[in-house]
Amino acid sequence: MTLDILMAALVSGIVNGGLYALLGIAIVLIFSTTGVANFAQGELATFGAFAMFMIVLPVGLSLVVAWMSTVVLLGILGAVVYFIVIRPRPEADHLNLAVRTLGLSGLLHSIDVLKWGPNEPYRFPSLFGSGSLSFGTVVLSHDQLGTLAVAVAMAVLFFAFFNHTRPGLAMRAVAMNREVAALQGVDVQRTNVMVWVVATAISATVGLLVAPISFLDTGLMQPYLLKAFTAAIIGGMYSFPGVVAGGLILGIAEALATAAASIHVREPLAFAVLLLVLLLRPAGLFASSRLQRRV
Amino acid sequence: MIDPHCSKNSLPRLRRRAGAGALVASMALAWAGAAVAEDGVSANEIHIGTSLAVTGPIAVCASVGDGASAYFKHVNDAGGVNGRKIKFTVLDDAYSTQRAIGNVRRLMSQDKVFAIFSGCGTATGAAVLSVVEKESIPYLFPQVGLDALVQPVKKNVYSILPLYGQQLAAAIDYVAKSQQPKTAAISMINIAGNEVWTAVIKDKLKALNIQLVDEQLIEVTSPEKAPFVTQMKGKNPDMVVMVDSAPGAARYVIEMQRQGWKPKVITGINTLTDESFLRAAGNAADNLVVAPAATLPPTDPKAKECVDALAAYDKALQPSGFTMFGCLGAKMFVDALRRVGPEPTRAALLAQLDKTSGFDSGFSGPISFGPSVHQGLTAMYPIAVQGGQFKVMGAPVPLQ
Amino acid sequence: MGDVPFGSQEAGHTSPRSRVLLTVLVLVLVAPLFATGYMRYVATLWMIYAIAAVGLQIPIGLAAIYSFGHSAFMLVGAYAMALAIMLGGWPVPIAMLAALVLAALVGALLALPSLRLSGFALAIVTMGASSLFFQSVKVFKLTGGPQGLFLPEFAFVKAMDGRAFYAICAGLMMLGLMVSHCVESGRIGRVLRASAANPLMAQSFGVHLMRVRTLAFVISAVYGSIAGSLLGLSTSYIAPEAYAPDLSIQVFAAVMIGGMARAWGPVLGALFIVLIPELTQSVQNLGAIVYALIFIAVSTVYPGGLQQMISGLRARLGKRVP
Amino acid sequence: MTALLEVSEITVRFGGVRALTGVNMQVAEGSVHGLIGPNGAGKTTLLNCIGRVIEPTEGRLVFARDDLRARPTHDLARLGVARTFQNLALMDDRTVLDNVLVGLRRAGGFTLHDFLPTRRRFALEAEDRATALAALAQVDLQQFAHQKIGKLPYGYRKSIEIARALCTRPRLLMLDEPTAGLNPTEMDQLGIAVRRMRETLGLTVLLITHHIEFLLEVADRVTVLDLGCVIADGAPDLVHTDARVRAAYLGADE
Repeated sequence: MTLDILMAALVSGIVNGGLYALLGIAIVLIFSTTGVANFAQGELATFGAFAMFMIVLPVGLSLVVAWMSTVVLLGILGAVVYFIVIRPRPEADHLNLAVRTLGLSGLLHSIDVLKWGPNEPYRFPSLFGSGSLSFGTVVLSHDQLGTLAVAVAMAVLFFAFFNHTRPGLAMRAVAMNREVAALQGVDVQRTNVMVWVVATAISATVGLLVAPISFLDTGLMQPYLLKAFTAAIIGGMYSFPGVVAGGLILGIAEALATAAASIHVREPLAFAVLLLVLLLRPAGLFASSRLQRRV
Repeated sequence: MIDPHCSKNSLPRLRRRAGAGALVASMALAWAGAAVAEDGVSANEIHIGTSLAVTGPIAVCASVGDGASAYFKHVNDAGGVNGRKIKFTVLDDAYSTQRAIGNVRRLMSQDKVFAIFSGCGTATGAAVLSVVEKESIPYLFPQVGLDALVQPVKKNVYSILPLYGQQLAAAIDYVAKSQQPKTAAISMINIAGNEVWTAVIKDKLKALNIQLVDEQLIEVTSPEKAPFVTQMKGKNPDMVVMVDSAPGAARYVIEMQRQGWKPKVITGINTLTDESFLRAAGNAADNLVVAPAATLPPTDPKAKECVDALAAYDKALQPSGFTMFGCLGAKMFVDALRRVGPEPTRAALLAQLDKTSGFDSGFSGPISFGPSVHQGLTAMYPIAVQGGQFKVMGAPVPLQ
Repeated sequence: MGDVPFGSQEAGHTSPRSRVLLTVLVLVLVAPLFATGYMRYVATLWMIYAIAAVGLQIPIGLAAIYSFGHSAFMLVGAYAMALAIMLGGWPVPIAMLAALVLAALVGALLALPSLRLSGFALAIVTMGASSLFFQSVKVFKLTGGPQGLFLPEFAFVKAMDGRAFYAICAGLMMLGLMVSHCVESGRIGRVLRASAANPLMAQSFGVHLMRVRTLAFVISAVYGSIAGSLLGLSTSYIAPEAYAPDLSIQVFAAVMIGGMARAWGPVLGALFIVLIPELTQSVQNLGAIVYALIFIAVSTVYPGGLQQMISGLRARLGKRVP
Repeated sequence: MTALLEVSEITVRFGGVRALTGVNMQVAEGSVHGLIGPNGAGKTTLLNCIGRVIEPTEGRLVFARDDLRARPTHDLARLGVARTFQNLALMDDRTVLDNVLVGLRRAGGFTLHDFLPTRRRFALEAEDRATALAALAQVDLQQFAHQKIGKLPYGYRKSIEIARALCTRPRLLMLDEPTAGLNPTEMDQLGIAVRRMRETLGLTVLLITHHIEFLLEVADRVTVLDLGCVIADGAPDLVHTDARVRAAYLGADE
């Protein structure tokens, strides 16, 4: 294995890991505040990419504007999903809520398939152009660099929002303890809506980032969803630094294993990483003892 | 039940209440009935059907069904075959083998179709094969790259599509002559048959004195091609032999473009000559891909018959290699049925198919069957990608 | 007492109400004998999925162990049986038993992470394990690689236009339902429920956590293996894709849609996931959307699943009719 | 009287915090032994050590000449140690009877009778049920056997935990704050029940309580903890006589 193959693998691992992490952030956000393991997170992202390509772009907006408006639109969709699918029957347990999102995932997927063809690949416009930069023998495409930049920016934006704004504070309070938050005057309902808006907007971003690298097709996010969940679990399901670390570890490990051995060791390796982390730290990498509750 | 055909069975069902004796009686009745008139044939209709992945992971190739439906409508509008219209029922299996088997059982036992016509996808194709193999019902012309369909020959199973091994051997021969590659690499998808195809490619390369420098096996579920391309770039072969689905191959080609490297030529199987490959790969495949096609591309003037039929059937459908293939199968079927004459039976249909010699559809190579050969297409078009379009390089090249 | 759960009644000592239920069940089970071959095949699939779902209900419903690895057991059931038949020339029942033993071992193995993990972490780990099984059978020549295995034809599967095989599947389903009822109403159920509610409390009352969690996995593995074997026999072609991790999700959905509070909930759920796609396929492309919509509606309106819906309907009818 | 339970030099550290320091305690067979102390004194920690829920850092636990620290948690019920929980550990969605049945043990592992509706199974189940109802009768709650637990008042639920513990036929019964949240009448009834259990079942009882009157009424002996150390040990009335006990209580009195 030569150095440039290693470097290329590393870069693609970091980019993929960043995407796992970003989708994982959305998963952790929803899980820690509303207790829903959202299996529709991936299909929401795919739907977002289709929405931009098929509905928003043809309106005649510029790519950047279309990007922004898709993220906003998907945020609104997140609120709709919350009101229709998640809020009814609040006595339901989290297993039932997870099943509802399984149904939602199936629904979004079949809508995509009906409207835009099953696994029909579309070339998706990239925000970053098709060029590449060379650093010695290492070639980094604009796509990779741009994707990474947007993922990092999105994550930083989210952390700033989560840690330094009033709605973010409310989310943290609800995540810590819903009852106590309600007693302290946090509007839990409104916070939940906000959580779904933010998380869905984040996953739309992931969809828009993945689509140009891969192709836009109805199976766009399927490989990413399980990885994002794995990253979230490596991070402890409640921890944002944890999910980011989990995503990056997973992405880099996969890429290096692929480069060093073969792509066939990739899936087993992701599983082995998960198992290893969980056996050493059952509550996840970054879980404090307070958070060692049943997930 | 939702299915109108259920009503047919209401009479026997009443009898069965009388007990086991009546049950046996009614079953005997059903058998006796089968002997009188062939299943699926009525005075003004011939009913055939299939199970296709209309939804699910490989639903792309379900447009084979659209192409066939369109051609049947075209024939029906012109009066049908020997006075009978063709009714073609497509059931969705979402690429689940259990549902495919259920669908085929339904077609046979409830809808009582005359033949299982068309199909798509290796796993479901194998599943359907496992059912029909033991029956007398014809199973005709699926778009399935499964050698077991016709090797060994099964009396009621016919395939038009040349085996991928045959395609690869012919394609490599053709490309070797025109491009003179010195080195080659294999990019193979991990589906049933990959070992056989790899062996065929290796034999061919050896015979042509082309050095094999890289060999890759790619998981169906893995959309990411970057590491493969990086690896191949390091080996820098003149020619890449690519066996992959149309979107999978397109991804590979685009990744090559992204990494700024390409071989002299890429060849492979007929997935590279489907419109969905072209749509996805765009200019990345220009002057790079030369591959075999079962039919002419829909843009060719001679493909007009099928393209027009498709437009008349449903304007929203896009013509592609798959619709053309469906159309080809339908045309072959109609031709055999015409030859059978006014009293179609399954046995007569199979007998007529065996007599097919050099059938010329006008948009494919000649098709021939015989008692010991149930794989029909004997030649394929060499097709190259130029300027974002498929270009037919010449007359169909005979397969070995 | 308005609504006695299955769990607090003894099998055999039936109340009039559960006798009615039993009669309905027997009628429903006998009906497919008189249907078309196709409907009988669908009913056979229903029985097979019901066996799998009834088995999955034990770890999920009783022990709160989120096992998403059920497809691994079904895969072992199908493949091990097929190999025992094809390579060893074993008779089908013996081959099924051998597969079952192997699956039970696999179940014990998959139970290991459950001592340290719970909730969705365990779900993802078990799902990863089932994915490994799926990937492995595609690699090895012995298991037919990506093509899978073609079983020889068995007379009993096709005998009497599938009636015999349906009867076998229905019989095994009833047996499975009876055993699961005994498990959940007896001390295994008590122990599993206690370990789910509060592991420390359960241990203080003599529950060996590792042992009972392993037991829950092994029981579900036995059900999964039988279902997998039957599925293989019914299709006579064992495709790796048919035992992909998606299958775990499907069986899980059957358990949840049916509802876990009653033993027969998963049976209803299995009917749902088998029948609704068949019924909706007449609308072709829209079928998947209709299925998903019904799925969401049921799971949102009835968090306790279809059995909650039926219990609710019965309660309402009971009020109206004195 | 011999000591049924001997606690010697038990020390528990959580990280840098010492929860218990060199605790010694002897619980005599057939006695009712009180364990008291201000909040945070380490009473429940000690109970959890004996119940093998917390692993002590140092020290020995001997129960009926058996080294408890060599035993896993799930062996305790078999040895004859049963307990209730400070914060209730019940299954709220199940009936009272179902909850009490959790305490039942049968010798040997699971058999075929646990999987099939055999005659023997019905016999065993009926036997279990009778045992559980008898245990409920000890706390006078048999009439609620078929009610869901979630709907019952707190005091009843505490008693149901006692009934569940009784099902294990223990030699040592540990009650963690059985009096918390009880009204005076209920407390009287509990006192009667505890004494009756000692008389009729020959139980040894170790209980934590904050109610001095209750303690004086039922206990034979008392151990007082403060800040993880034993500060007094003796007859119950030492709570009035011992200066250190009074200081500890006055310092942190409610």
